[in-house]
Amino acid sequence: MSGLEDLYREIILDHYRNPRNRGELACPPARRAEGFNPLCGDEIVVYLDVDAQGRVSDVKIAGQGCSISQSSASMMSAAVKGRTLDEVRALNRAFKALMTIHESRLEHDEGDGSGTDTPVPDPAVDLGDLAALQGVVRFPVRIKCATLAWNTLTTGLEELAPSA
Amino acid sequence: MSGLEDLYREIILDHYRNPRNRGELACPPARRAEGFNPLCGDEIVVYLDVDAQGRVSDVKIAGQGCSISQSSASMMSAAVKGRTLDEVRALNRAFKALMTIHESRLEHDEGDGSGTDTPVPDPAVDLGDLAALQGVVRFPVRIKCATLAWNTLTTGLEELAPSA
Amino acid sequence: MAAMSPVADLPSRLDVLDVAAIRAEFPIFERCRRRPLVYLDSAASSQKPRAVIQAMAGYYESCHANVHRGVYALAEEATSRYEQARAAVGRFIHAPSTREVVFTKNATEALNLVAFAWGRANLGRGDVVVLTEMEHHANLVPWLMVAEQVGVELRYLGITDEGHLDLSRLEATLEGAKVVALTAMSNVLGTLNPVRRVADAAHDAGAVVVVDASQYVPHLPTDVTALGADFLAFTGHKMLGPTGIGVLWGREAVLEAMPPFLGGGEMIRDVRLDGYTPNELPWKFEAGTPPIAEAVGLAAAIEVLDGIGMDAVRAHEMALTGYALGALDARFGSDLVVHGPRTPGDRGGVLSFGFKDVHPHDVAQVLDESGICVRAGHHCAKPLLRRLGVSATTRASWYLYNDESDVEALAQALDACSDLFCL
Amino acid sequence: MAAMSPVADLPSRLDVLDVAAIRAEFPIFERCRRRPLVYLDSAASSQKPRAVIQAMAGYYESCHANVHRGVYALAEEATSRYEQARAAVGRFIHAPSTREVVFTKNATEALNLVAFAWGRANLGRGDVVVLTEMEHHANLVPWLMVAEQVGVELRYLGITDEGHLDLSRLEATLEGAKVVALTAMSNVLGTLNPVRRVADAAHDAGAVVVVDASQYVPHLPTDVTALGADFLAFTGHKMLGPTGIGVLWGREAVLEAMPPFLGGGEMIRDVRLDGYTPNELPWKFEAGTPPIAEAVGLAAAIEVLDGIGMDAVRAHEMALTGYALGALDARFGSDLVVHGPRTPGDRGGVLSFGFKDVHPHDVAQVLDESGICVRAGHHCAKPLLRRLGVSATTRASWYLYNDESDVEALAQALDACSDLFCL
Ligand SMILES: Cc1ncc(COP(=O)(O)O)c(C=O)c1O
Ligand SMILES: Cc1ncc(COP(=O)(O)O)c(C=O)c1O
Repeated sequence: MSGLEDLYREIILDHYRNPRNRGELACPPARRAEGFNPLCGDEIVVYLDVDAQGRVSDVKIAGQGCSISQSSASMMSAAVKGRTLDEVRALNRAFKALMTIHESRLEHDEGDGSGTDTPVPDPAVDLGDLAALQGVVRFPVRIKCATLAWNTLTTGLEELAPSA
Repeated sequence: MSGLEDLYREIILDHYRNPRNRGELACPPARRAEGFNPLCGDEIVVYLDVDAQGRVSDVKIAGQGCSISQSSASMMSAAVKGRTLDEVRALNRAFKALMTIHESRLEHDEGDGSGTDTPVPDPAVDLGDLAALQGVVRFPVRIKCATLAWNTLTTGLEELAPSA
Repeated sequence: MAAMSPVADLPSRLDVLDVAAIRAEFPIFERCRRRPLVYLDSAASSQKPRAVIQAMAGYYESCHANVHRGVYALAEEATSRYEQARAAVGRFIHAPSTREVVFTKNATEALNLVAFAWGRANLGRGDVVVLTEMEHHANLVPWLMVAEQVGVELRYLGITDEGHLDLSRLEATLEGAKVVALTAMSNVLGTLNPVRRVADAAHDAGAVVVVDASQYVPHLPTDVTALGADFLAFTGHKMLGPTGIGVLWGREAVLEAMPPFLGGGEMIRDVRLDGYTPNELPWKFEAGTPPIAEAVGLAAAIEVLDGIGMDAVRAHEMALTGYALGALDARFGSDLVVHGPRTPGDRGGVLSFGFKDVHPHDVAQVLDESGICVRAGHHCAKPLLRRLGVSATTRASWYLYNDESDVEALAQALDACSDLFCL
Repeated sequence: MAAMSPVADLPSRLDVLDVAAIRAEFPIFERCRRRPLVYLDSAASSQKPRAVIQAMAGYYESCHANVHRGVYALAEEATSRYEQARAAVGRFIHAPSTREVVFTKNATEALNLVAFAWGRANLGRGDVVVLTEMEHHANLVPWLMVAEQVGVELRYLGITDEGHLDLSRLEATLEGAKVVALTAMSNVLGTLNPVRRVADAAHDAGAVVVVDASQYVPHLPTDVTALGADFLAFTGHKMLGPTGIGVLWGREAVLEAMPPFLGGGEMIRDVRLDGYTPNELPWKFEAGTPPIAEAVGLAAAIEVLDGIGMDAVRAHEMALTGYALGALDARFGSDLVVHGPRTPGDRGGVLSFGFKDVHPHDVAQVLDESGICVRAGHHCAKPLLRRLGVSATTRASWYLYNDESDVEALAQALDACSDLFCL
């Protein structure tokens, strides 16, 4: 079961069994963003409190789904809490880069890069626990599970401050 | 060219080059029926004069199309002229029987005969020149050319006297 | 007249099929992947026997041409093979006439054809369309779209807790209905619906009956007249046939009275700059170059199924369903919750279940590691899953090439799943 | 910017292709029928190379599963091959994004999709739709149906006596137009239309441009942006690919703003009992199980065409067209009347003609006796044939597997035809 062990690393199962930052926040002041994977029915709700300094002062996760989407959401919540929005965006880019190779192979042109802006990994960003999700790229269908929380977070952030 | 010679018998080419009963009749008193083969654009117009005794006193053919549809129409006109409507119907049935084997193979179920009332040849009916069209059954696509004139005639007859 | 279910009295027997011999006809089982293939996803799409693959290759290698419009022998041969496939399909479902058999691209297009061509001609604001809560999206979304465009009222027959159609208020629900569209067999619950009973009541109410037989035709002997259907839709790729082809059967009088669906070549008799005249049945509903090779492949699939016998296929699947229900229950008890009827005679070979707290995505992933293919998700029946109170299920489904060993493999791999996720 | 015709400056050369080697890749030419096959009906449907037939058989033999919904490796592989086929199609027509490539069942469905999904959302009573007199029924009937349902005004660009689009009143005709739908190449006349010129004028008038490229994509290098199209439709079976698959390309922004076409699985994101949310592009327009094996086959066809090079295909066909025009003219003079442009650079490899007084049906029949396959009839372009003043033509059309010997065989058999019918 070497392939599976690569997917379901101990740290992932730990986040799945003991999800961090599970719960809700009162809205307002918190923002609420909902994400949804139509293929498998996974649902993530991200609650986000951003303070006056543009720092994520609190984050909570609700919803349900498979071990990958749930652990990814849990890891993300731990990673972004206390970070500035810029740091969060850098993390997001780094995580997307980790997940990208296969997603682009699946959905987009090879080689010519047309229509896609493929994120490039930034070695300066430390993904921490999230790096354990790297094994997911070998299972293309699950990439959407792993990125669901991040896509939901992005939606929430865009509402806060649309970037150029 | 044995197959072709079977299709384009001399008598057929003769009717094609020298069509009988070509022309129009004044309507009324004559009836006019139009037939059309959507696959190839062949068009036949049959003009029909039926006297008080139910006899085809005159028939004319107009329209254009391939050698098979034109010669079949010409032969038909010669065959039905002067006949009673009952005789015409018998001829029609006999001709359809001649043409049927392959048409049913092409369009309908084999064996179970569902949905089709396959005409049975009547040995008592003499088809005359029309028998030369027998070679057409070996060329299924052309069957519709050969039967176009007869189908048109049938339409004309139905308008005259809907049969039980 | 045993009208309720035309299949109720078919026997359930595991020895009717020589599964090893059947499997040998499916090249995919020979492939040496990481491990033997345990294919339990035939409800999504079946595998293809050599005869089907070869029929299509042979067609392209020896007699391809476009159909219906060619004088030359090659085109005639292609046309004849295409129309013979139509006749074979007609015989397979006991259609009264070949003119009633329309080739589409899949079951979904067939159902859209009915909703749009029949629906737009016959439905107006406030008219009632009756569906069921267990429909596949293919038999829901087209009606939702018609509702949006025309403004019809949608009503639903609910389901009981065992996953049967709830017919307790059937007559009341049908009152004023113009169309009733229901699945003959649920692709999630496996439930075989009493189509004839509903159809009789629908006809009494003056409604037209649309049957989604996508899961039925591949697995049970089908007689469109006995079912009481006015329309019946199914799809080639679930019945050993190729992708790219589906079938709509419709009663001749109903099809005759309908306007066409898509416009283009084949389906017309004449075109002018300001109008057109539609062609005869069945071509009126076949716009453009049809799935010719796919029809040849589907005819080959039907020949395979006919050779084995649909009674035998049904008997085998019913027995295997009984075996699976028993084996899984014995092994996992209440840790494994099966959705749908518990009686094999009431259902087809589709088993949706929940396993402990493990998410179906994870179950399917772990099973895949043992070479076992099952579906996880909503199976294109989201309203039904909401009704069941789950967001996803794991679904195992079988066909004539599966046997007890596949069920055993499933059970063993579920143990592994338990080891990984449940401490 | 040489915008008028993106192909005008491609060379015409008969030695660019090794036709014997190419023919050897098409199994149908090996079959020993009554006589060697002289296939001159590629405008109706092309023959298939071994690589395409084997790609599909190989797909069924080793990795078939339903796409998009499966977690297991087999389903992932099938999905990946299906989506890779989409990417290959996108590259082949230089689509800016794969999201713009929608698989349909044929070109006809693609054009219906535009007429109905885009048309119903954007056209109202009195709106103007501009077509041409040389359209195939596939690009006419859908618009006639929309006209019937919505009440739009249809206008037509006429043709000149040499079979070119008559652009003398282009701007006036386009005034107030919301959509212009035209063929890139006529399947009867062979005419290559100045798509870019019409598209620019149409865009100036505020209209959306729909290009029927069914006869264009198989034979010339295609760049959707250079053509100035908003939508572009073509069909797999005319470009060495299988039946059962077609393509609609559409500009992303236009597709995004459109409602879906058919409803069912794949095309939705969520379904409730009272409504649905459509899926993302391109799946929003792909309802039901798609033509998976057919996409794999089409990708293989594209690989073959790419390997040979579309420039070379065009150069070869243009040269062969020049050869045929010359040879037939030399042999038959005014006894053989070719419809459409006389300059090979203005046309594709499709030659419709009248031969003496012999009806095209009879011509085709006699040619078949010599193993020569040509079409006879209206070629699904009845309004054009009315304009030409004929009820049928004989049409010979070539592709990369044809050469001068095929033209010679045609000429010889026409002599036989003359002997039989003309005393
Ligand atoms: C110009 C043109 N448009 C559309 C079509 C329709 O293609 P299909 O029948 O594959 O839908 C054809 C071919 O028949 C064609 O020649
Ligand atoms: C019950 C039911 N109806 C309709 C369909 C749709 O079939 P297709 O995707 O081939 O159109 C399916 C299969 O996906 C099904 O299970």
